[in-house]
Amino acid sequence: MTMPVYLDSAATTPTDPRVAAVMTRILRSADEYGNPASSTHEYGDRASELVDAARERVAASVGATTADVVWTSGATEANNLAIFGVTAYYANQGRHIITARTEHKAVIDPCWELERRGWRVTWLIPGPDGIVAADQVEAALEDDTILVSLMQVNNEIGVIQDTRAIAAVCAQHDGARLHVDAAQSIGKVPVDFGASGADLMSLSAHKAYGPKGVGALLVSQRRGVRLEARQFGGGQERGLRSGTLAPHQLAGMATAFTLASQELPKEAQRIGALRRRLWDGLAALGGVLRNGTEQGTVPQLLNVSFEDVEGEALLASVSELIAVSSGSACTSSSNEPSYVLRALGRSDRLAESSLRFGLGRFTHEADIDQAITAVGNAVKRLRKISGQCATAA
Amino acid sequence: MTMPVYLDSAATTPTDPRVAAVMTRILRSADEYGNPASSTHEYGDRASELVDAARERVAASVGATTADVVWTSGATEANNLAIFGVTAYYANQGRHIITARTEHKAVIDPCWELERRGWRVTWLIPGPDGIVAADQVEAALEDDTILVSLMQVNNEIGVIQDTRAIAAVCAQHDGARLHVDAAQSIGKVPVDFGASGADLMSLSAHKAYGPKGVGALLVSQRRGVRLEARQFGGGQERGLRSGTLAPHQLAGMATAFTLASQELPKEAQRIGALRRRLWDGLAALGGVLRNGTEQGTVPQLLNVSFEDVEGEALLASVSELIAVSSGSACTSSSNEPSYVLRALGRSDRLAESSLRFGLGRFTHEADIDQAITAVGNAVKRLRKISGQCATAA
Amino acid sequence: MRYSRLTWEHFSNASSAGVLTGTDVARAAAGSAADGTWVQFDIRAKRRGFAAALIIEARFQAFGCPHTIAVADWLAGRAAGRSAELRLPEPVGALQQLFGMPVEKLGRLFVLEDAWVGAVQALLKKQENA
Amino acid sequence: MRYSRLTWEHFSNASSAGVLTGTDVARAAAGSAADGTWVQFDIRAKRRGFAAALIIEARFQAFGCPHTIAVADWLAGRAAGRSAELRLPEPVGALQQLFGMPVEKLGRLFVLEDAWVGAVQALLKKQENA
Ligand SMILES: Cc1ncc(COP(=O)(O)O)c(C=O)c1O
Ligand SMILES: Cc1ncc(COP(=O)(O)O)c(C=O)c1O
Repeated sequence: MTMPVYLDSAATTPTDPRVAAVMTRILRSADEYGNPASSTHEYGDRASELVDAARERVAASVGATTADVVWTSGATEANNLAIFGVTAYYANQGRHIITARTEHKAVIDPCWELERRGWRVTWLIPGPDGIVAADQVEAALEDDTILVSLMQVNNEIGVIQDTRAIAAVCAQHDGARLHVDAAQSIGKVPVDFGASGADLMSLSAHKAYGPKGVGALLVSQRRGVRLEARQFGGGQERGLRSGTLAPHQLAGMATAFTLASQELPKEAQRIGALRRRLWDGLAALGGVLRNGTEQGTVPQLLNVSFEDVEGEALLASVSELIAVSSGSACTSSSNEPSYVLRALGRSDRLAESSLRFGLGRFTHEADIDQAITAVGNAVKRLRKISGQCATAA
Repeated sequence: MTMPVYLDSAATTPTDPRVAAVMTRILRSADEYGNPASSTHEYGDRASELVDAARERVAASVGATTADVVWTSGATEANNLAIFGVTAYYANQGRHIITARTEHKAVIDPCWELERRGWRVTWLIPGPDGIVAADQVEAALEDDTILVSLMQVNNEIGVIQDTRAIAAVCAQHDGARLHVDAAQSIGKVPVDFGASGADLMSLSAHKAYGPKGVGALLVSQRRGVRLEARQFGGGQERGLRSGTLAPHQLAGMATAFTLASQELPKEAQRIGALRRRLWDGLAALGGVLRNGTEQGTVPQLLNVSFEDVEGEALLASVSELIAVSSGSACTSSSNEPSYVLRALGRSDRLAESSLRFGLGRFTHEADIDQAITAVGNAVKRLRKISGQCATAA
Repeated sequence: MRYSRLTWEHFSNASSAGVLTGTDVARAAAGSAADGTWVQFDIRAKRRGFAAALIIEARFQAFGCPHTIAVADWLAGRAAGRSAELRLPEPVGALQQLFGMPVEKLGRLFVLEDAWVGAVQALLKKQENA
Repeated sequence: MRYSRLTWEHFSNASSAGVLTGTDVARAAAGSAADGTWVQFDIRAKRRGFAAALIIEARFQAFGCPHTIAVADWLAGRAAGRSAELRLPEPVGALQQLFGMPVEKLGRLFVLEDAWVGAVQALLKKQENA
């Protein structure tokens, strides 16, 4: 069977061959396989050097210092560590946090859990463009707000939040720390943790052509952010996150992040052109609505709702030719309509009849044309099967 | 520089080339790089099949069912999930747990944290052979004991606990669940989770020639064990542990575990002979004490205290020829004498003057001979430097 | 989501999709697109003396998931030559099994049933009045 | 743990390890093996008129970490030709720097100092009594 064209880069990306090469080298190495915590011999030292080098490269690629980096198993863990770690540490200063309805599940679910434990959570609803305005955050801040958690790039529609403006608002409020989920940012928007004014930032390797199962939480040392550890043991990561570190994974992440920041400007252009081509092709079908604007979103994502087409039938019709998602990958195994699109004001029906196209480093013009053809044929056929009446009914 | 002979297999093991090959194949694959949670396309399906296959192989190799397996980032996370997850779930049934002073930090530290939060912890002290007797557990059980956490194979001296006898004692006590840290067991002792009577079991790949950064917690479905999740998000692992799964890591772990259980009988013999050779060579030096008995320990570990030799000087003297550890890898970066050896009744001085030799799949006779020579020379030289007086003083 | 071969064949071909025209055609629909499932059947039949009507051809239109479209196509495609009865040719449970539909989707089969039975009803009424 | 080149050289060669014998040898030790650090110095010197004694040779024995052994070896090896003074040739802080010792190990230098100063003291006493 020929595989469909991969257009789901927001769910995950293939490991870049240059990343895989670095990882393979370490996995096969005769002298770098030590435990980075083994300080009594050369194998441990070399493993630990790999970890240090990865820390430096990741820090450099996102404008952080090496001391800011706490390695994790991915952005899910990073988000959980940020949210539970900060709220536990500052619990005596307040029990109110602010987030948005359009966050990733890995932020929403920890916040729900905090609500269950008696915390107050303000759930901001972004405007129809997906933007959470700094004003909204300002209005939501209360005396006992200790954490604001907002993502930089949304994983469903690609909208870019003005996290600096939000950081400026938080800075006016004594004690409201800002956590930014930047899992979808790397390689798509420039990331400068130091300049961003954020206190904490979550990263994941596999959204940026790195390996799955590794990420980091940046914890600003300069801003003096503290948090309670959640995983105890060997005392790795200055006690903030115990557990044996995996040099092959960290080196893979570092290589991926370095490549991503190097290639960002060129890729933004190239992929931007591909996205315009895709949108033009789809818009020609009529009855299509774009979720997210051209300007305010990352070029890698295009989210479109199709009128008069049932969502599952649409997805099934295109699935042999293109691999796309109808929601966040993490939620697409459930059949609920996307809560993000609903939060943006789309009806359940339209939310369900949406496709998320994730373009990436390995997407080329022919792939886009295949997508346009596949979706065009499917939409026309399904509209024919449903006739006029569907709309009327 | 030639690398020293690696004799620290209890800290970590090199990735077996067969494991690395499987991982490399997946990392370079053109169609298996999807997110296992992406249910809308073939890439996701294939990734998810890799996860399922790994789950089956890991389960089969440790006598568990696939439904028992909860993937984690390693045994540290598995231990934390077991201890915090179970105590949170059953908190209303009791706030007492039992563990031992000779556990790994990844059990001790979570238990300390629970003590800090007001739980009562009974810290059992094993006999001089390192064994925690089932009687001791029985005597420590209280009405409100909800968890007993004891390791199977100790990471410093290799002593094997009779976890079945302990499980039998727990079974008499309504509500005391048994968690077994089996991070050091794989490939060293047969592991049969189903038959063991344990409720939960922690596993790690990198102690068994698999990759670092991946492991699992087994949660017995048959025994109806419940626990609260600690990491929230996409709802992976039936909600018990959210976060994108890493097929290359899981497949690596599965391959490693399959190989380990296949090769166990043959390896136990081969490595047992190497360990006898090593012990005979070292014993000939005089003034050496074995920590752990020949019979009750895994053949992969030999822990020896050297009289009249300062520990750091000994380690430094041998470090160019052999890579060994003077304590658990996770704690060897601190210079405290091993708490395990102290718990077994060794003086601080002797605990500090101990070396842990970790033998493994890639250890051969010549390596053992090099170790005997290196240690012999070092001990003799250091004893000469310290003269007679050291002993007298 | 993976589909059974039968589902996939009927969904991807949907050769009985469409409408029938003429005064002898009976039509009924059920469900609504807003609720996610809408199905319409057109049936043409000939009278067989005093016995039940004999279906000559049937067509469907549907807004719905692949299972809905597949079952509608299957029903319409197999209708010719059967007598028009006020029930589905197979009970809902059997259809669910046949197409390997997840239980959560059972409701969609009831929409299909309503549309089908409605169309037969309309047909019989039409023939009564004729 | 990584050691500086100076530390490593003196630790691995330890060419001044050993004891001296004879009635003109002064000896003192400090610390204890049980506490982790024990050092002993043997010093032989010749009298220089009324001036301070001039060290001819020195040896050490030590139970201790590589830094301890290295510093002891350095002190003993450089002693010949120096006048016997009741202090280390370099202050403790300077030695710590010179050998790149972690601060936690400062205590070991005090043991070394005690042993060294004790040996010189014994030497001077011996010469007084002679
Ligand atoms: C915005 C966002 N946050 C967090 C995550 C979770 O990250 P990970 O897959 O590394 O656990 C994802 C991806 O699934 C994401 O898109
Ligand atoms: C007995 C034991 N438990 C737990 C761990 C921690 O496992 P991991 O390295 O997978 O975090 C180790 C190893 O460091 C161990 O030896």
